Amino acid sequence: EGEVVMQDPGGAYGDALREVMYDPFEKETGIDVVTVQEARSGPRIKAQVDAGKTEWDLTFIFDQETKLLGDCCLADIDYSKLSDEAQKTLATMPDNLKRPKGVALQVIGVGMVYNTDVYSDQQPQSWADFWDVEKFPGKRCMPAWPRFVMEAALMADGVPKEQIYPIDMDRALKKIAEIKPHVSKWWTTSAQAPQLLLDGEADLCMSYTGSSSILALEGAPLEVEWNQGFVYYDFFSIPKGAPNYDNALKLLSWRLDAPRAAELTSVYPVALPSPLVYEAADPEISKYWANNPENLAKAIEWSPDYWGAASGHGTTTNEEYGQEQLNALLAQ
Amino acid sequence: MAQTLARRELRLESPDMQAARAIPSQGAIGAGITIRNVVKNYGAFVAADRISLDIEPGEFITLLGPSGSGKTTLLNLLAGFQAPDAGEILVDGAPIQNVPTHRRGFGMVFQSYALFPNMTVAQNVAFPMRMAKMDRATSDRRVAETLEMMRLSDHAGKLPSQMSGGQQQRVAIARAIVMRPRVVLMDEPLSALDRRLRESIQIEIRELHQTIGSTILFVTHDQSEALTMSDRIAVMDAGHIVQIARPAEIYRRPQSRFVASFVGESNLIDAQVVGRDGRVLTLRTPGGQVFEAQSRHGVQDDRATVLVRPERITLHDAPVPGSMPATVTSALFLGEVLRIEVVLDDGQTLLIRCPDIAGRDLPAVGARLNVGWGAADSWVLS
Amino acid sequence: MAQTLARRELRLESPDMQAARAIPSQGAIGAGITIRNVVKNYGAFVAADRISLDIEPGEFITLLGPSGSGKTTLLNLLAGFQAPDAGEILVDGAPIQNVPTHRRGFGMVFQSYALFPNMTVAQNVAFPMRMAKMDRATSDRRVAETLEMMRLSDHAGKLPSQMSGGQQQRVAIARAIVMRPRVVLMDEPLSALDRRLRESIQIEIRELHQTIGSTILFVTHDQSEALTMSDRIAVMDAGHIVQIARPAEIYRRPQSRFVASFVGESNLIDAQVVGRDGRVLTLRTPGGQVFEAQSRHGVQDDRATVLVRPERITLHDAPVPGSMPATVTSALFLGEVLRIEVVLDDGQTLLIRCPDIAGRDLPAVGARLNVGWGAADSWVLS
Amino acid sequence: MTQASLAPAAREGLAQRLKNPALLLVPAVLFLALFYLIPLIDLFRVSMSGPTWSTHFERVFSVPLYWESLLRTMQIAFTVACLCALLGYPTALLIHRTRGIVQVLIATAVILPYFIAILIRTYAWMVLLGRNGPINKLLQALGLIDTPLALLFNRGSVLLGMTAVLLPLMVLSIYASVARLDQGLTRAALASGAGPLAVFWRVLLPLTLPGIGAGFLLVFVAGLGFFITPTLLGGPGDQMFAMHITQQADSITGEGFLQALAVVLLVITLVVVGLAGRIMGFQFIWGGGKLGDAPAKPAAGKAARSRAPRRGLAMVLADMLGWPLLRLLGRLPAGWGRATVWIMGACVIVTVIVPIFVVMVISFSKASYLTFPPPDWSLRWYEKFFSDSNWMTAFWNSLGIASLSAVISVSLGATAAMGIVRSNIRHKSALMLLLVSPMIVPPVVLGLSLYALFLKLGLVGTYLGLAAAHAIGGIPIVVVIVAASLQAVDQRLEQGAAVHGASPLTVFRTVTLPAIAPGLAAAVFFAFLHSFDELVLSLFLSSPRMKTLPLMLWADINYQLNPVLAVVSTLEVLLVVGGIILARPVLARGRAA
Ligand SMILES: Nc1ncnc2c1ncn2[C@@H]1O[C@H](COP(=O)(O)OP(=O)(O)OP(=O)(O)O)[C@@H](O)[C@H]1O
Ligand SMILES: Nc1ncnc2c1ncn2[C@@H]1O[C@H](COP(=O)(O)OP(=O)(O)OP(=O)(O)O)[C@@H](O)[C@H]1O
Ligand SMILES: NCCCCNCCCN
Ligand SMILES: [Mg+2]
Ligand SMILES: [Mg+2]
Repeated sequence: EGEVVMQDPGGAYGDALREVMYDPFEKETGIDVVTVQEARSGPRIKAQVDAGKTEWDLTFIFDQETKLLGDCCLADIDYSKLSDEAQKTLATMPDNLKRPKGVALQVIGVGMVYNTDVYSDQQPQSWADFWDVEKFPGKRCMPAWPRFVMEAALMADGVPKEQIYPIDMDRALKKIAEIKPHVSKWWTTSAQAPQLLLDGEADLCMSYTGSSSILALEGAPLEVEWNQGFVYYDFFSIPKGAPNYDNALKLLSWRLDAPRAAELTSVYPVALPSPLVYEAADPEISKYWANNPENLAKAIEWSPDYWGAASGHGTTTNEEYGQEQLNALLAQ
Repeated sequence: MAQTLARRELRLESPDMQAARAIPSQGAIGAGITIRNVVKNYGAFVAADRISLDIEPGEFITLLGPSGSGKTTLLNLLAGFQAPDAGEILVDGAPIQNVPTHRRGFGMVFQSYALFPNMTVAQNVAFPMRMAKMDRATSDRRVAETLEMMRLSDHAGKLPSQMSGGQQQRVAIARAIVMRPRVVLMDEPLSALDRRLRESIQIEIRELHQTIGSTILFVTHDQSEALTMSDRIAVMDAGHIVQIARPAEIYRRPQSRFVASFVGESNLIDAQVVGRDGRVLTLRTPGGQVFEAQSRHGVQDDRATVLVRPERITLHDAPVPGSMPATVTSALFLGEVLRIEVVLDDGQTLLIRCPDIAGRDLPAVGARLNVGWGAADSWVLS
Repeated sequence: MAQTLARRELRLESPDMQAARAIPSQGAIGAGITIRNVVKNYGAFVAADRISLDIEPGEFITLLGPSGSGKTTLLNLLAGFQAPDAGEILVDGAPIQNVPTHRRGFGMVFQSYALFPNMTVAQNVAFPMRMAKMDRATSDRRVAETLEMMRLSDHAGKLPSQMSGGQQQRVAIARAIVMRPRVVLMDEPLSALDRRLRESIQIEIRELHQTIGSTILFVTHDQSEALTMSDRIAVMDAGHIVQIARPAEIYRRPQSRFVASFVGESNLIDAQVVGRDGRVLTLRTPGGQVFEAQSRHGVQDDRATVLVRPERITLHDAPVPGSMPATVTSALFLGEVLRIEVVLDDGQTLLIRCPDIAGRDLPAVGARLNVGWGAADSWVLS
Repeated sequence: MTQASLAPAAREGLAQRLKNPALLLVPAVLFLALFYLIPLIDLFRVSMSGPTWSTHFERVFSVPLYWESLLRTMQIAFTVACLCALLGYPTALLIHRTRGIVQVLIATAVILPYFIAILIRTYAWMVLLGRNGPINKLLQALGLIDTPLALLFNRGSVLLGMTAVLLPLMVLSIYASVARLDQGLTRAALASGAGPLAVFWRVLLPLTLPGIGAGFLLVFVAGLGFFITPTLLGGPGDQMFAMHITQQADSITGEGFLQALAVVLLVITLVVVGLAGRIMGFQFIWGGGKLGDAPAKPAAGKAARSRAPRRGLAMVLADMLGWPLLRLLGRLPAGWGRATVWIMGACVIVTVIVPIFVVMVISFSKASYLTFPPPDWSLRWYEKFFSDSNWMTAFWNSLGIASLSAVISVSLGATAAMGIVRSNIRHKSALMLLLVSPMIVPPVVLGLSLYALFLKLGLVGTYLGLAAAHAIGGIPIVVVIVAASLQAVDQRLEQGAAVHGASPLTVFRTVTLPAIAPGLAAAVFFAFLHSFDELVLSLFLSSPRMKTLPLMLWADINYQLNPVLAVVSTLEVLLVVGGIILARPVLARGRAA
């Protein structure tokens, strides 16, 4: 019965999706799930829609992009056509995660990850600890991005988490300058941080929790500290003119099925932001989840709105402006 | 006397050559080539300066001239490697300006051989036939024949880099003639060969020329080669053709000092004209010796330069009528001939070549001799 | 008769050469070279086969031999481009096996010129001096002198690719001699030059040799060049040196059929020995003609091969004592000489060269003549 | 040869014009016009799409960060090119001078790394240089150091990584010109009293300059666009320009500014390379008239005097500095020259081989992440590779696309090189820069523009489309290498073929081709690998149903580096080694010829 073209992260996560989600879906519905391995979709969707040749049916995009691309490129999701099971899951999710142009299917965490062999006696608990190289000697690694890093710097500098936004970039940068000599690597891809930790190039990192936790689960000497971590969501959208709109809704329904979403996490620990799913999952795994209420309580809701807003410096967004500032600092 | 010369020249065309004209050639017939006012410049330097030349189909023309006089340049223009800056070249009456090199159907021996380093000797020689899509059997047979002719049969499988200089040159000749092309351009094709090989290959080339009838343009710096092989010789100097004529004419009746001294060894004697009898002049050397000489048209000037070839001068121990006393300044043994330099009493030096005949000693330097020549032995340059 | 020959040979060493030995050279003095049992193989092919050769300091040795006989190979071994597979080479008594090419201090002219394409003519010539770190002024002066000597002054700024073949060859010579090296190896250095240029450069090389005293190893395929220029000639064949001797000796008293026929043109007559008188033999041709000939040691066999050079044979219209009747089979005009082939009545063909003396017509093919030579004109090969 | 072949005069004008070698440039130029210039125009258009046309450019120039990064990028690329030349020359000489099995081994060692995905090669360096890596461990075991040295994440490791990646490009470029050298010239130099160093400096070096120049240009330009290696191996102070561009490409709001950055990089690079070419006389790569200037080329009227070799400023400088330096070296005992070549060559070979070794070892790891030495051994990643049909399909796709792309690159690139070298058209340098410039445009930027074009043309996800896209980068490599090789071809040989009846095409096939074979082989090799290894454009232009090997690897890398990468690399290496062993008889014959 036709097909549906689905953007896919590939790798182990992609394998998990194929095994748990797509193969059963194909068997049940007769609809082929064709996957596209691609990390970033925004510019491509725009190009497809501009050319009037939309090729993809279901894509994942960043929070900010549901707004930036919404008008030009994204179709409205007809929530009424989703399956009953999906409706059930959606009902447990906050409205902000089920927007007309996108629904959040992944909750992502960024936190502190350290090598348990190095910090066996005393573990870092906060960004203040992260900055404290006396108490916690060792090499650090951090993303080469303003997002997360500036927030962490402000917290380390004593700013309460409620007052972080709007960010005082100068203050953040000053604080970042302090830790800079101790950062062995400013990373840019998600796989780098855990690798650096395993290779001994860094002992304490700001890292994605997902890719770190999978290694921790496999027995690598890593641990994730959720206190003052960041939580955000990846949204799924249907581009305008998608060739298989109805099939896309069917697949979306399939993925929103709570038991199946929970099963997925047992193979790859990226969760769907619904308590239903959390409850259905193996606690051994879900302890690493960003939406584990315990973690969520310690973490900070990261603000895509702030980072997507205009910075007041030319046409740049805060993110772009912050990136420039950070780059300049790092290059010194 | 003039009659004698004319008669002799008629005979000088060798019987073989005459035969060649008569026998209809079996393969391609040589093409006629017309070169008209051709000019070639390298920057400000004029390498070919309004050259005109008419070559009959099947003619054997030799270009003779000093190093750098434009011989290779002229061949390159004919082959189409370069386009003339002015003038035109016609083959069998049709301009070939726009015929690309590979359609001209010429054969060529390069001064630097230009063998394909990645092909064996046999493959090099087979190349033109491969290009003509000749069938394999014929090609193989022809290659074998031609290599045999060039005494290279033992080397067919070698690469050029494994061959000696002379061997490479023979491969280059084989490649140029294997197709029996209607025109063959040969740029000093025998320069790396010893006399014996050279002569035997000269004979092969001549036979090829006679049986096939190819038109041949031949560059050599060896005058005896030029004299024996050519139907006509074109003498070049500084981008010009200064004289074109049959070999004996060039040798015996050169048009200018340059030709006289370039082709063969020569004694050039400046003398005063003291008498005229048709084309025979009577001259007096500065030293007062009087002798007769032939000229083409007679001479208006009262001074003339006279050419006497060294082998035309006879040596006498005692004075004979018309002889002049001279002193030996150098004497060299050159194998079959002796080369003797003398100075006349009026200071004129003369070069003499005479055969190394047993019993005649090489004269000592300083010895006194008498030298002489006849009117038929001297030629007034115009 | 033998005495006459010896006397003549003494004289044949030209006065210049004798002078050269006497004048102490100003620059480097030529090195003595000893080649001992040198062997060089290319795979199964033996290119140099136990060659031994002693060269005196300052000697001018010419290697003469057919194409592919190993001349270039021998020079390469001397220059050190290749190591001999056996045997050794000594320079001034010291083995040079382990002296790298650039320390040998030789000059070399390559058969293929091997000019540096990225350097101008002047830079090419200056190269050896730059290598020797000679000061700029001297270097410039020498370059200018040497280019002048090679008649190349106008071309100093050109690149090799902009030069004619003969011009390139002269650059190669200039580069080889500019440093006045103690040994100069020259591989057919004059092959691309016309006679006039060739002669003037021969003279330059000879003068260089005489004033500087360099040892020169010279390869040529031009026998008259070899005969005029060399102190000694080494005749090579198939990787061997078959005879080494002074020019006149090589020409007049060759050791073998090969040398006799390779150097100069020759008539080789197989005859029966019918009488002996010391080194003078009396022989009879198959046709029954009887004549005398000289030999080196006398001959034990009762058959012998006799060499008679074509220029030693005289033509007579009427029979004279010792002459034989013959029929002309071909007659060619070669410039200064005529080349006539006759067949004796016993079937032996003879080649005759005689000067083109005015008044003597080229004989017609089929004409009957009488030919003859003396005992001093014939030489029995051992 | 008949009268008929002498074409009537009317047709001759056209025929004459059709013979102009400049026409050989047409296919490549048309191709690039469609697949490169149109996207490029789009690039310029978008870069000017801000509130005013100059908004984005103003930002580029007002933030010192970008300027500094641009300078740094040039500096790094230049240094890498110098290092490659320095190390590449002895290696190329070694390949040329050795024979038989040694030669094959060295050549293989040099080209092998090229078959390993750049990501994993870089990872191998991270392993080797790491704090717990073998080098630090060795030094500690030897007692030379107490605490591990910080070998990673600094300028040095970036230079090392980039040099190792780009070295083969240099080695093969140089080799192509060394191989054509007439050994008579070396002999002539020796016979003139030149020692090995002088032979090298005065003869070998000048005559192989086209090869070095070509290699230098390729490495420099390729280095400008690098971002994976500096991202992974560099410290915060090693940000290269392409990293900024990539960063911008991740965000949808970067549109316009992203393109402006690319335009600035492109324009400034073109200016720098153009100027450098002017001053240093780079044009000898494509026939400045220095080498191989056979009489066949009609000399332009004014050229007569300027034809004598022009010694550029750089050459004078090099002569003033380089030669005395070499002479100093020359004081060393004679054997040192050869020893230097061998030692440097050996260093290079070790440098390129050791990472491969690391990768091969990792492929047998049991761990699901990359770690060295592996905690335990297993074949699980091999099983995974072979059991997953996607991997094999991707492999065959890559092979097919790369072959097709190599065919396109080589046929268009080699003809264009002929056109450049053999024609007398003006502005050769500008044309050459145009042909080379696709290497400068960062693929992320080109990919975006091409994507829109390909969507319209229906080329997305087709073999032909991907192969064509890869050829955009393949053509410059081919043009530069082949142009340099053509410089060494003796035109008299070509004349010799033509006069004996070979049409221009046949002349090319029978004479030119064998003569430029080493260069052409290198060009084919790099064109193939460029496509085989290409990721970024493929990300944009492939389709869900047609994945290439780099895409599969990329998918894994995005979420987790796992040893399947190492397995793929190991298999590729084995494939190459096998191929070389099989091809050896053919290669040997080629060499003998
Ligand atoms: N690399 C090689 N491999 C095989 N045979 C070779 C090689 N080089 C030369 N020869 C052979 O060695 C022989 C001697 O060559 P060499 O170049 O010394 O001859 P030559 O006397 O200089 O001849 P020429 O007068 O023609 O230059 C030739 O028969 C040649 O074919
Ligand atoms: N590319 C060029 N640029 C400038 N001058 C050139 C070029 N090619 C040839 N010449 C000059 O043109 C003249 C004629 O050269 P050409 O090669 O025709 O001489 P040639 O008669 O064949 O001499 P040779 O007997 O020495 O081979 C020479 O003086 C040469 O220097
Ligand atoms: N995906 C980047 C590949 C880089 C390695 N290959 C270089 C090929 C030459 N540009
Ligand atoms: Mg010439
Ligand atoms: Mg030779």
